[in-house]
Amino acid sequence: MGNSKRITMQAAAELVKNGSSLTFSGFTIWRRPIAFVFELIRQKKTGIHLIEVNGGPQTEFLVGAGCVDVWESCWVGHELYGKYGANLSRKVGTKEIIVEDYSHAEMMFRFSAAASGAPYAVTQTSLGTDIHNPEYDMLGRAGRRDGKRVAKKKYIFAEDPFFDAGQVVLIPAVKVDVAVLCVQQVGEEGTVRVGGQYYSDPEACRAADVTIVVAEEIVPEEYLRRNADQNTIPSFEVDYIVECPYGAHPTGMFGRYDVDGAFLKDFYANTRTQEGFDAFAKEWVFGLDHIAYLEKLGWARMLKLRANTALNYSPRR
Amino acid sequence: MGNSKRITMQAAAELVKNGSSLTFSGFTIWRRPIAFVFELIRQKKTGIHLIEVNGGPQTEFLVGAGCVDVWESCWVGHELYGKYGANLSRKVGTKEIIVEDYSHAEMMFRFSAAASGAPYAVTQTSLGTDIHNPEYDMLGRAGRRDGKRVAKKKYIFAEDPFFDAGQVVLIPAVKVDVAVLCVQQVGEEGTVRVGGQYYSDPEACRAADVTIVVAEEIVPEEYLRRNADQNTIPSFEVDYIVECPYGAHPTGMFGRYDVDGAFLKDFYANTRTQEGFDAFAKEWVFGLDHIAYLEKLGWARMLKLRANTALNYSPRR
Amino acid sequence: MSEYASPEEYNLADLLCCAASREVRNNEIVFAGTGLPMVAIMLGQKTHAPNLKLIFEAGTLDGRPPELPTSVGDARCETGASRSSGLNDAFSIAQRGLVDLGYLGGAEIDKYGNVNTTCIGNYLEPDLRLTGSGGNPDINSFSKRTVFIMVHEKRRFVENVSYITSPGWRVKKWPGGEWVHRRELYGSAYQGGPSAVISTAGVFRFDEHDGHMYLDTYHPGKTVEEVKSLCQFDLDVSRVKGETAPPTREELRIIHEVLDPDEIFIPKNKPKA
Amino acid sequence: MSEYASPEEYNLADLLCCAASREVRNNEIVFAGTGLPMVAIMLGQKTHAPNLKLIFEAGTLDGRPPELPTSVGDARCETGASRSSGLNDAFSIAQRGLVDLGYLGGAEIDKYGNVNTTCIGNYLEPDLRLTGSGGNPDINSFSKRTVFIMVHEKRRFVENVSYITSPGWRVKKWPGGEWVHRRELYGSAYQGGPSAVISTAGVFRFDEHDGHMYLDTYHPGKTVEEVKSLCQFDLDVSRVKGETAPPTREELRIIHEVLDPDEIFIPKNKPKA
Repeated sequence: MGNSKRITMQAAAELVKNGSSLTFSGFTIWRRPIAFVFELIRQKKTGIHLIEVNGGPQTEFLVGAGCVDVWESCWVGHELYGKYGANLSRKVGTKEIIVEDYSHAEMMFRFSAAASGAPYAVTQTSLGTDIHNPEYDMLGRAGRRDGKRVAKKKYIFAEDPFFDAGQVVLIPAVKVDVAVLCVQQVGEEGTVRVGGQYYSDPEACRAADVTIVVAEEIVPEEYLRRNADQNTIPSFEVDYIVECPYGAHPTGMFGRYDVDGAFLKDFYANTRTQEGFDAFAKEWVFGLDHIAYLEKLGWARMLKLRANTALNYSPRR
Repeated sequence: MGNSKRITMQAAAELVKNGSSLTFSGFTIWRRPIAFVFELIRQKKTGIHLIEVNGGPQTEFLVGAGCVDVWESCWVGHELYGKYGANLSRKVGTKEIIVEDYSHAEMMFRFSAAASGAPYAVTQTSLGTDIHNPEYDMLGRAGRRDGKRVAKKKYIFAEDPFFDAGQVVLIPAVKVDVAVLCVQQVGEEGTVRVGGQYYSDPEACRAADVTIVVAEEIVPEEYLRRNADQNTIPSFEVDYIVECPYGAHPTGMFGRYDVDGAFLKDFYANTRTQEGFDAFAKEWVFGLDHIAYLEKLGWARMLKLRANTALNYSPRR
Repeated sequence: MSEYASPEEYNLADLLCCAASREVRNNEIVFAGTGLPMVAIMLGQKTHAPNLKLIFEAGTLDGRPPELPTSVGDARCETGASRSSGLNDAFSIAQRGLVDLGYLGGAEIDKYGNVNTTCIGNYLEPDLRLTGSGGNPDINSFSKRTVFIMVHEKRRFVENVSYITSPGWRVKKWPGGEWVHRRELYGSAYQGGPSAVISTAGVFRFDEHDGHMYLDTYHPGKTVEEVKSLCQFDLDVSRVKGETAPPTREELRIIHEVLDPDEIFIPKNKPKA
Repeated sequence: MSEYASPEEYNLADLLCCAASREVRNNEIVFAGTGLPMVAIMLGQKTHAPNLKLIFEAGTLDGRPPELPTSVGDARCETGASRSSGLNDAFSIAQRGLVDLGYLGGAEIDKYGNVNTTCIGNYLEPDLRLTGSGGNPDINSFSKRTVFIMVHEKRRFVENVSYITSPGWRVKKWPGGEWVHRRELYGSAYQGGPSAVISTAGVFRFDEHDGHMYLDTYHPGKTVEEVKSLCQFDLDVSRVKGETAPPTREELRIIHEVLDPDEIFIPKNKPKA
């Protein structure tokens, strides 16, 4: 049933236009579509409006490469392999990028609202913090609040009219053009089965107008449909699928491979300057396709990251 | 780890006080905690404020027995085995019960808001219908809107201030004292694994202040924790657990037994009058415990309902 | 397409089911209520729309039940589904605007397609309390097109329904209650509205501009005048196309041999006495 | 409890970890950030609080990782968990008021317990952009008690943080920005607030009434005056109880042999040169 949604990585990256708003699957240094991000960089995208529940290496690659215009999120770094996002930090300093800060739960609830078709969400998180400081509405300051893809206001304060619960803050749903998910399995018709924590993937998928799934493997739909209650995202929410084993490297993939900490440490060290980033990108992104990238990483390195089937991770001892 | 949360059905029903607000697992004629409801009836509860995403036989039993004061929901019936809720319908006519109508999605979103700790939800469903007719705010008419357990208003109209999406309606989160779930498996520490569609169970559970889980079987926690991504509700959201095989009969249980349509038809037919209901309750509820109820149903009947393991239902042919 | 059946080979339920099934287009996402709507969609799936994606509000998404479910919460719904989840997902998908077609029923309908499933008579002193809304208004609010399947009696096709459970093309803007076009009220959530009513008398459609119902086709054996007389409101019959196409023999075979052999929703045609 | 270790047997990270682990009580629901907070909670779980329930914001609920996760998104978090899901669940659970204790870190803190992890200097022209909030404000907003683990330097314990990322006992009421007690702002969502700061110099607590931080215990080798001099604000030392209890040998064994044998977050103590 249904036509295959398979496309190539190159064709998938071409679906992201300059100026598009974009989001990703995963959490900090786990299940990020890095191979896809590398292809975006090779295609020299510009003006990307990146809207992420949280950031990570994928953010730092895109920001370092100059693809990103606006970053709306709450956190970027490489966990213990790099304590903050050095590319982003540098470009905030030079004002080459607009950063709009929300809290983590606010970002999550903004995606949940969008995934549910609601124009905004109601929350009581982060009251009293500078996240709500009206002076710090950076998209507003930049004149970008058109009320179409960017909400007219960053937030609105209200009082709960039903139970006198106190102050609430209204936060606008995100408007995302393209979501790119990196997962273990996708069926030919688009059914996604995520292994382990699904983070904010289901909401990211449905919030976006177009969803591309990059999977370790494309499997027969019939296999996934034998256990519908183990699937994460329904077929019709996925527009395109790409098979790309190790497509999340250097980030990790539950049940498949661990985070490549050494790679991230090296990347982070190189992002302290633009020259460092450029050299790193020249070595690892430009002039390589995904197979060449894997060849360069080599078997020993990748086998060491391989998850043990019984444990779902690569044991340290 | 952890003390067992096991209690008896009788002790579980005693947790529901007269005047409590109450909700259930399941959907129309599936996975309703009927054995628990029978025990509530035997304990002659009164003044129950029933808040349900949707109703079903459990509603009709409680309403028929005079336990329910207020019913907030959107639908009651027995699907094809009884076209509407005859007890409720009769008691609406005689004004023995207050019915507050929301739409199905509104009820769901009210539970989602409560489960997320938000005071209200924002939606655009059912605009222009009489569900939003201010004259039909029945709890308001009854002077029950205290702003504590019952919201000060049934709904509030607003305009979307972020994207000019048009009219929105704000609907208050539900406030539920006790949720009673009827599921296939629960662990000793409270972890719930629902088989098949989970309906609105996770939200019902977390919305309530106290959750009681009635399960076909109590299984070792360790068994459920081998596959955390197949579990539905985390341990700490469940306060008490009761083992009660066939506890959902005559409603169905995915993977275990089908709906007992003949039983429901018979029940529905008897609910056309109060005398009919009373006679039915005398025969099937009062003076029986759960084992006596199963004996009365008999093996032939129950084996016919038994779900085929490969199919998760009892095939008709 | 196989040849049309002759009148003695089918009954009204067959005709309704077939007419309803023809409303779905291939590749559409369809949100169905319990009963005849379920059979109609599954018939579409087995004839001209094999790639339709079926959503049931209890939480099964893109399911392919091999045996007819008795309701949307049925264990049978899950077989072959892409994902099984719950109501929050189903209604969120609808509000997100992903649904092409909703299939529903109703007890009363007015000329704008407002449908009542809540009560007969004054809501505050009802003559009869019915089931209540269920997901009828929600599916209808967000689908690009909605099809209603109804029993046609004059008391059901009324000037004003007792209670607007599910929104038609012209609805009430609260808190004031003034009548407005649905488009004005729903803003950017506007997707469409009722596109057809398949009754036991005929097939009705709507002028999306003024929101009025009109007769599209009358069922075999009925006349335009007869259908008109079965409506309390003044039915527009100016655009009538003719008779409703009857079931084909292949459709009847699928209904009675494949989908509903046990006559759960659709009785087999009994030869007239 | 096994005997206390002597100063040469542990380092500051050990001390922080042990002091932090003692903040948790048995049976509590604990929401932890990545790093030292994780090790501290797991140490509590293996000593006096075996029934604590651990939540990680990436979506694992009541997990029992046998090998230390490097972050909350790690595959290791899921082992033995009651449920694995996602961020919406984790933050909804927090906002629902189910969390007893949150464990967090920070770059700067003021006397009210307001914490900054966003930037150093003027937000509009920052000297240094940091990671951003992550879940710090969210976990802190809704936990009954919050424990912060911090490096103690005078530039970090400041009169006013550069940016209030995470709310302390007195916060700013927007849009005006006037300082109010947290209780006034959070209304019925108010659950509590920062209950302890475990720094590399001492353990600090808060007067919930006026919201001021005070010194509870100073770490072995420090003096009250030394700790006071490490704060830009005027630290209340009137309630100091004495020295922080050092790690026990059993706690050190658990940290270095069971929880973090690979020194991912806590280096082993090197004999002083």
